[in-house]
Amino acid sequence: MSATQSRINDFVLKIATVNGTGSASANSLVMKALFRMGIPVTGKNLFPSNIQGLPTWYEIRANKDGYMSRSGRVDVMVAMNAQTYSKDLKEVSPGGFLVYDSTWPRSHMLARDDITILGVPLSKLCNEHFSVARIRILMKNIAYVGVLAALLDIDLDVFRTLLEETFAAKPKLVDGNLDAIMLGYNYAKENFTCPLPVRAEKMGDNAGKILIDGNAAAGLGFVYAGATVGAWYPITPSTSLMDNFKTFCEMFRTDEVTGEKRYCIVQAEDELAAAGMVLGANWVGARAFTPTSGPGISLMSEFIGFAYYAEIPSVFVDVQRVGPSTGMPTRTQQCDILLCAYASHGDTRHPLLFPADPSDCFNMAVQAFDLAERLQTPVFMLSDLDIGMNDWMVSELKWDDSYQPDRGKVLSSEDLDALDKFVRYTDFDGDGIPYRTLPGVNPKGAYFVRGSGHNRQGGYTEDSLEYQDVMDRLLVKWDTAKTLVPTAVLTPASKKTKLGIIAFGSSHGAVVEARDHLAERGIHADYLRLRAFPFGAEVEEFLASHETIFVVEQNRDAQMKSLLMLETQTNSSKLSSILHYNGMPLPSDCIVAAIGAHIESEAAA
Amino acid sequence: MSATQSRINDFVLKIATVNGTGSASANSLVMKALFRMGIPVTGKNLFPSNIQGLPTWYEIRANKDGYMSRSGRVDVMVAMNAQTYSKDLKEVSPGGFLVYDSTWPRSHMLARDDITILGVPLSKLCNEHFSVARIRILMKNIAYVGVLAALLDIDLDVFRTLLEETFAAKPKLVDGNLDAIMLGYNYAKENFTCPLPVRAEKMGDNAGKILIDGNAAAGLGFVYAGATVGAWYPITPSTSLMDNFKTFCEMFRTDEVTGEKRYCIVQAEDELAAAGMVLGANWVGARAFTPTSGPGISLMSEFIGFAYYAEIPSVFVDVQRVGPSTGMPTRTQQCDILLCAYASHGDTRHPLLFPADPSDCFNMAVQAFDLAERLQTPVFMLSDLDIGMNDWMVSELKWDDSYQPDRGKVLSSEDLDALDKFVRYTDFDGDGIPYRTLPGVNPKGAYFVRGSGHNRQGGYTEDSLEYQDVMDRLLVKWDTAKTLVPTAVLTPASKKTKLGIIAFGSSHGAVVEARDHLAERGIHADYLRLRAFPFGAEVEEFLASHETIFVVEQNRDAQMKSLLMLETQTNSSKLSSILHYNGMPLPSDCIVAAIGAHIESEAAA
Amino acid sequence: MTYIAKPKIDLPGQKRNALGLLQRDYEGSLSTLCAGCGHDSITAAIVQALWEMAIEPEKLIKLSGIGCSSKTPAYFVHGAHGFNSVHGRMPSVAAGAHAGHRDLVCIGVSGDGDSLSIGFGQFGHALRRNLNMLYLIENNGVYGLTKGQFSASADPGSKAKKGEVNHMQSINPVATAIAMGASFVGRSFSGDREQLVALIKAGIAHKGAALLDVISPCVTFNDHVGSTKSYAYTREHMYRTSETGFVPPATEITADYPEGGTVRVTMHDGSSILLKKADPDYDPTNRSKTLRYLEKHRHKGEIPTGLLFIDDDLPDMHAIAGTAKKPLRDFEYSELTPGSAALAKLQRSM
Amino acid sequence: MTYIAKPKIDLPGQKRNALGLLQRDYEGSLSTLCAGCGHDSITAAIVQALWEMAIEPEKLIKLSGIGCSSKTPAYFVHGAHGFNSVHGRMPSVAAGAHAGHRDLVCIGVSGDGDSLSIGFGQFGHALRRNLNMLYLIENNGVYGLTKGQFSASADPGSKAKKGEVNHMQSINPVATAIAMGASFVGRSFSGDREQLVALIKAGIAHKGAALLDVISPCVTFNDHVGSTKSYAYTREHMYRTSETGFVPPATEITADYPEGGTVRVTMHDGSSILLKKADPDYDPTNRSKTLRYLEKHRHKGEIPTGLLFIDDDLPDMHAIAGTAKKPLRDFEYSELTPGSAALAKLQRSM
Ligand SMILES: Cc1ncc(C[n+]2csc(CCOP(=O)(O)OP(=O)(O)O)c2C)c(N)n1
Ligand SMILES: Cc1ncc(C[n+]2csc(CCOP(=O)(O)OP(=O)(O)O)c2C)c(N)n1
Ligand code: SF4
Ligand code: SF4
Ligand SMILES: [Mg+2]
Ligand SMILES: [Mg+2]
Repeated sequence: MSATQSRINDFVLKIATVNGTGSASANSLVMKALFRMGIPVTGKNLFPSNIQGLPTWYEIRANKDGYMSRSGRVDVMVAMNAQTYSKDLKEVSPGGFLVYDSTWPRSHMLARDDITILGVPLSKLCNEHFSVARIRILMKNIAYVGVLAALLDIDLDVFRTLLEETFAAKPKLVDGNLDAIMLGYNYAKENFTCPLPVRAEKMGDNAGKILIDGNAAAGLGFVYAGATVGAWYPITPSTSLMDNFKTFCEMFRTDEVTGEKRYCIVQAEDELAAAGMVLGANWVGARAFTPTSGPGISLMSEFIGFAYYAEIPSVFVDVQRVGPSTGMPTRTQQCDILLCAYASHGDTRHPLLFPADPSDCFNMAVQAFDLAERLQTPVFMLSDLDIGMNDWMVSELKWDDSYQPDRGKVLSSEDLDALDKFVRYTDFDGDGIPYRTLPGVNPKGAYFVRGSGHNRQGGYTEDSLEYQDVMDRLLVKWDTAKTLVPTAVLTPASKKTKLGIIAFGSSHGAVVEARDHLAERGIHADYLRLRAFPFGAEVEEFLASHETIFVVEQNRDAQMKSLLMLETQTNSSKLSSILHYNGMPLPSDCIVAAIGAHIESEAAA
Repeated sequence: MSATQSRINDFVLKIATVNGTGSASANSLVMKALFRMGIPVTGKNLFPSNIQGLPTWYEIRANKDGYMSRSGRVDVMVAMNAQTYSKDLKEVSPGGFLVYDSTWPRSHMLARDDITILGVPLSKLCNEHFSVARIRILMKNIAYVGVLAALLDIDLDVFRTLLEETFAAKPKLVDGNLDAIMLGYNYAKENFTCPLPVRAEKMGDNAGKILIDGNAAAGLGFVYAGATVGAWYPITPSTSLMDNFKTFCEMFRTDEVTGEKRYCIVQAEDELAAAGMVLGANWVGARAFTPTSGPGISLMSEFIGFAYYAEIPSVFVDVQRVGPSTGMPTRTQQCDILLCAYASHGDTRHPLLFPADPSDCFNMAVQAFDLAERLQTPVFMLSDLDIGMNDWMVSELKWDDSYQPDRGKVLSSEDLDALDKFVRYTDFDGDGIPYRTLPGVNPKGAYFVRGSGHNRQGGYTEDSLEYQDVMDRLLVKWDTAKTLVPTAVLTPASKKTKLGIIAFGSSHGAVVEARDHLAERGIHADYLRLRAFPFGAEVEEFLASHETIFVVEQNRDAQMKSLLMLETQTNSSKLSSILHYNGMPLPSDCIVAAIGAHIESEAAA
Repeated sequence: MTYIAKPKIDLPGQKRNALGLLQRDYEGSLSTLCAGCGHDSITAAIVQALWEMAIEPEKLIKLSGIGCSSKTPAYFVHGAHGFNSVHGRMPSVAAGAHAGHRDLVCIGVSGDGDSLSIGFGQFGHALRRNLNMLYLIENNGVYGLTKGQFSASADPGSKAKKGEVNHMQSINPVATAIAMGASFVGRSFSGDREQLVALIKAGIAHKGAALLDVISPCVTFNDHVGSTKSYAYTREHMYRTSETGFVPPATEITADYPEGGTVRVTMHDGSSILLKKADPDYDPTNRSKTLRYLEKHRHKGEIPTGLLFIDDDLPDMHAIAGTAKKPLRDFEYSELTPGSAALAKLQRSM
Repeated sequence: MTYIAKPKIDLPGQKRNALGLLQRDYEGSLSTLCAGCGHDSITAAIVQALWEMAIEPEKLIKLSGIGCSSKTPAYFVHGAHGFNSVHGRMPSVAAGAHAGHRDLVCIGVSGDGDSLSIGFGQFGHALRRNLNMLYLIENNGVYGLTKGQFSASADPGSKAKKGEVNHMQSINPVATAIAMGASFVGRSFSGDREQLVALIKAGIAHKGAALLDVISPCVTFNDHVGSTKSYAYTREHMYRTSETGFVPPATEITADYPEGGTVRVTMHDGSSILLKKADPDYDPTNRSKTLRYLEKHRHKGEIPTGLLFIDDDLPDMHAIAGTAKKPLRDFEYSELTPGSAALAKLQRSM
């Protein structure tokens, strides 16, 4: 078998189980233990669109250098699922290790001589030790945590602390779980040389860091944004966003005395209704949003166009999953960019925000509302399953108590009294943004919101010039949007270069790591991380100042590259796509390979 | 007043009335009369989104050279609507004429000394002559037909023939209408010098030509396409398409003996349902289509993505109206191009057909189905209100009785018996098109249609490679589509030139006329009329071989130019947009002006 | 939805309501509907009801979908904000508006096409949520604005001539609403001003979703073949037309009859419907009795009108949700943000 | 929807039906639903019913929307074409399929979320069209596939504990269908194989839309707080989870009780429902009687099961449309095209 070079605090641990067996809790126990040891970690859930009985994987990357993306390798595999055993076996990198439940001999087991296979009779151990059937299944998973503790040299005390925190309420559960851990731990100690060369080592306490997923961060962000109405229809992978918003509202928005709720969450009958509710609530002046995923955006298209044309602020979150159609609801992609940018029939265009990690989700939830109300238009936050549902380590979220929401150009009752006549759709300031009024304030502010042709006063029209007048102003507003959205973030290469990389969203981590590896190979590229659409001057700048620009994105049809071609002055021949769209979170090695190959071919040519 | 040069068989007649007064019938009486005199004519309806009491206009262009588009001038205005009188007055070109009902003095009447104003007491005449109130209103309109007959020198016998054809069943209606015509005719003869310098003159019989609107032609086309199922939800301006399909089916598809119908039209509860019905019917092997307009496409988006990914042939007709949102339902635009090209979330793309006139609508209805079944994908026919609801003069429709529908790769029961296993989504021929089976034929052909992840066999999958395998094949199929869609039509300039014009759909007529006028000014441009998306080699060819290409389209955001930028190799700096999007059918003069200005500015620079 | 601002002639001696407002202060812009359209009569009834209830114009929001009926919110209370949404989706916009501001009086106007075809799902769920609003369906059995296709509701103008079959398969908003557990369900006729005004006031007063199914004849498209005024007739007597063609001048149909009484009303197309006004002693609080009552009269070919069912005890949307009494949109940001300290504390557990 | 092909063990002496087919010939791929899910029991009943009726597999089409319930068409009759459409839109696809080929036996499987929330409009209009199909709702009161949010139908598992209020505002597919004039409405329970098979056969035999509301407990998300097997309990006893977490192994709930009898069935969450089987002399052909019957038992907190309403005289979609007897998709092109001569003739009038 091939020698394993030691990998301390630099390994990928993958655990293959069957969903519905409670493995998730065991997995995040390991995840958190590594985190507590001060090691930078990320965890990716690869779960099926199903509730019980299908394969599910959890991939933990521990990396002392803080690389957050998938790396493309597997150092330790825990193969608990007979169904996928052979597939899982193949995936282990040469020199790696595989742990499996050896209670039953594996007829179809395949050997591999370049890795080490470690059998642990987990079921047997648990069946002997626990009596209740349900407990046995649960504990089998906790038991492999013990095995990993021994193999990877994870501090047992950390597990105790974690369990005590979780089961503060029910101490006896702590002991039960610890027993299970010790079963696995002891067996491994007795039968294998522990720890493995691949292992963990305390390197601090990750102070100032937190583990969080994007949907939790976004849910929290909307609480801080002052959103009071949430309308939604459940859809993977956006569901947990509203679950989190609810949890945090219960925590922070419930009157201690009366129990009254300073929020209202409506589970709509479908996405069309959810969109209508968001428009209605924002129309009366309450900040309202809806989280959904691709199919929901398709269904909301008609209302989105209405909001654009009637100029109603509104916030839509698209936690993207693999399309088209139902696609793969539990896999990740960046595939709704074009749809969201131009959603609905007729001439329409919408600002988009691209969070790169959970802390962006938190901050952009707030920015989305400030933009929507300032611009009086629908704004989209394009997250994805990788950001939204996976476990990320990010710096602690910060909040500036001096923040006040930007409600945009809203006329008060006094403002209205001062006017001799209120007109809804006229551009007084040259920024293309008209003034609006809220219901219930002053009869002078009353007007009729409509998706049909209207003039600058707000009256119904079928007159060519009056119609065009409003449509042309909307283009002025679009130019204003370019100056208000978050600017793209430039990370220059250490050496001057004509190479550029443009990426956004969940591709960020992979790009960061890839650039370092490429730099080691002498390939230097400046990096521009897009944070919003429409593009600001800095994007034009970057495009103009580079000869070859790699656009990294997670879809088949180069949707972001398309936006760059349509909405900038750039010469498209400069743009070279790096596309990853198989549903897995983007691994850094595929970027390294693509750019490396491109450079070499250029050199060869 | 400015002198009127004589305009024989070269004038624009505009009639302003109130909708719901039955003027439409009077107007098309005039239209048909001119047609019978062998004069090329087109008629544009400018009607409100309302049933009774709002302004409506009918614009007839008679042009001996056969120019079909609006010209931007008005030679004779019949101003029957007090509400819009002053507006109508302004519109008359210098030297032109205005006819109005002088029964009541117009307090707010404005004079103009550069045109001739002719008052006819139409109401008075009719009230004296007819007793029943309803009849009076009706006949007032017929009466102005008589006035026009005198002024424009339209043969009275033609009117008699037309009325006799229409009221063959009820002869007395013929006399009633003729009486009214004579009332106006005689008054004009007695009070004005008839005919006017602007007038008609028999120039043939328009043999081989017909008057028809695009929705009628499309409805007829779908009968010839062998479509048996039509599902729809009423929406202007597509409604009359299904009305016509129904009429022609009643005519041609009803069993003489049993009265059984060889077609089934379902009025759906909404557009989502209509789309679902189209998919269901095509799935079982019946050719099914749905006509709709912008809002309908937005609502159908989810199902469109399903059809793309599950590869179900289906035909969607978008009779475009002014967007965004409800927009102006009774005005025309080409504003759903981007939406239809990439409709639905995820990576999707769809073939589009662009009819330029009713005869294209007829032929492309058939092509749409052959393409949809050959490619196993949704195909869109993008008509618009101008084509669909206005009166066009086109050459008689031809039909080749040897036509057989192309059902594409459908396996028969025998084919299936010959196979040892049927797999649904595998590319055996290298064209990216798999084989399909129909329900009810052979259990061996059974498979499960799904919008969720599937592999080349047709089985459910969440596997990265299996998913990507299918998505990549769909791109091969897209390349095949480029070779199957109708090619663009090239009209070279009389002189070699580096200037090109690209246009499509209802812009065609205006481009034809504009090119002639530009040529007179020494500006020569080759013309490529797009008939479909994706673009074939001939489009690349044209783009490559011209230095400046004007892209003429009827939307604000240059949607077709966007497709050219995204889906060809061209350098976008060559493309210059000519955009007309105020809802009126495109007039030729605006193209002349735009190109003229561009050339001069170039010269100046 | 009009080109002309409505002239407001101030008749001397017009009555003022509790707010000192005249009835004309509750009017909107001039209607552009066909002369004699039932919808205009309903608009007039809404104006009268709101005036009598002395509702502050700015405290009212008026919403609709798309259709001739959905144009009408422009024709009443110019001082109230209006929202002419998309086809069939008015209820969701109303739900959002009510979620954001629970104290505004909310009137949703819809049509039978708007609510029973494309909007059937939202119609049902608005009732299910018991959204505090008046949900008024102007029911003419056709799609007026798209020129007279039949809608999902039975055509009142031809009910008498149609067999049970068609009736059975038409969607009856009243029966459906009651079966789905709505808290307030009434039916009236556009021409019965007195009953209509009373029901509108009751519906607005009701705390929860109040469904009013108002039969409202379409003068232009009551497409009963053979009728001398029908669309078919007009069409064949006219030259081919791409617009509606000739719309005969018609006048509003009215009906005035006592409680418990029945009246046969003749429609524009010459057909007729039999209206049955609920008896004075009719008990609208018993759901099963109501269903039986509806069933009985359906068999007799009668259309019961009046307040047919009410349950005031059902909690409305906000009661179920436990939302604050103060309208959400009126909370200060300081009352909504947890602040930086709370954020820091929260993250200790992450 | 599975990774594994189902092993087909041929038990000696298995019965063959009229077509000479074994019951296993009506099975599909292996279910991937949770052990003990009511939906699997319904699948088994469908298999048995189709086998007993000796339907040719290729003459069947099976359609669904999205949800755990909507996955089940993959689990029966592998020889039939299946169509797993989008969420809530199965009825429209079925309508199109039936329009194109009227002779195929059409089974539509849906869930309470799929049909009563997002799909409520299509649900209602499929019944209104009287589409010739078996429309089966696998009703568990929750959104299973998205992890247990409450659906628009009352949660059968907690009905006994909930007040009238929630019950009133939940959408009851049976009452709604009957109020909307459906032609065949039945209700059953996933665990009552005998009654279920009988109703499925009756529904398929019925010429028109046959609605079957089948109560089908969700073992994983019957979210009754305090229950030792509830989702809430599982969650709190587990470490935080981004997938469902632990799903306790459970077994199918069954109920076997006589006509006219009632039986109290205990759900996975320990709560119970009271099923009432229609009496032998119950008359399902009288619409008003049916409504009264439902109302009466609702008051007693009983859930009536069985064939609750049927009207065989209602014309189905094709009867109303007057469509040819021969399936449209089977017509030769020559029977559909008017040809060039007709075209020329037609244009003389243009
Ligand atoms: C998405 C969409 N589909 C179709 C239409 C066309 N449309 C406008 S109004 C209408 C029907 C209106 O019928 P109803 O609600 O009964 O109103 P009425 O005109 O009869 O008062 C339709 C189908 C539309 N505006 N939007
Ligand atoms: C347009 C759309 N919205 C949301 C979803 C997510 N989704 C999948 S299944 C489901 C609910 C299923 O509930 P039900 O129909 O009762 O089926 P069950 O799982 O309970 O059997 C939802 C909301 C989706 N797939 N598509
Ligand atoms: S068409 Fe009918 S509904 Fe519409 S305005 Fe005219 S009368 Fe009223
Ligand atoms: S989650 Fe519920 S409905 Fe879904 S498979 Fe499991 S038990 Fe059945
Ligand atoms: Mg109507
Ligand atoms: Mg369910």
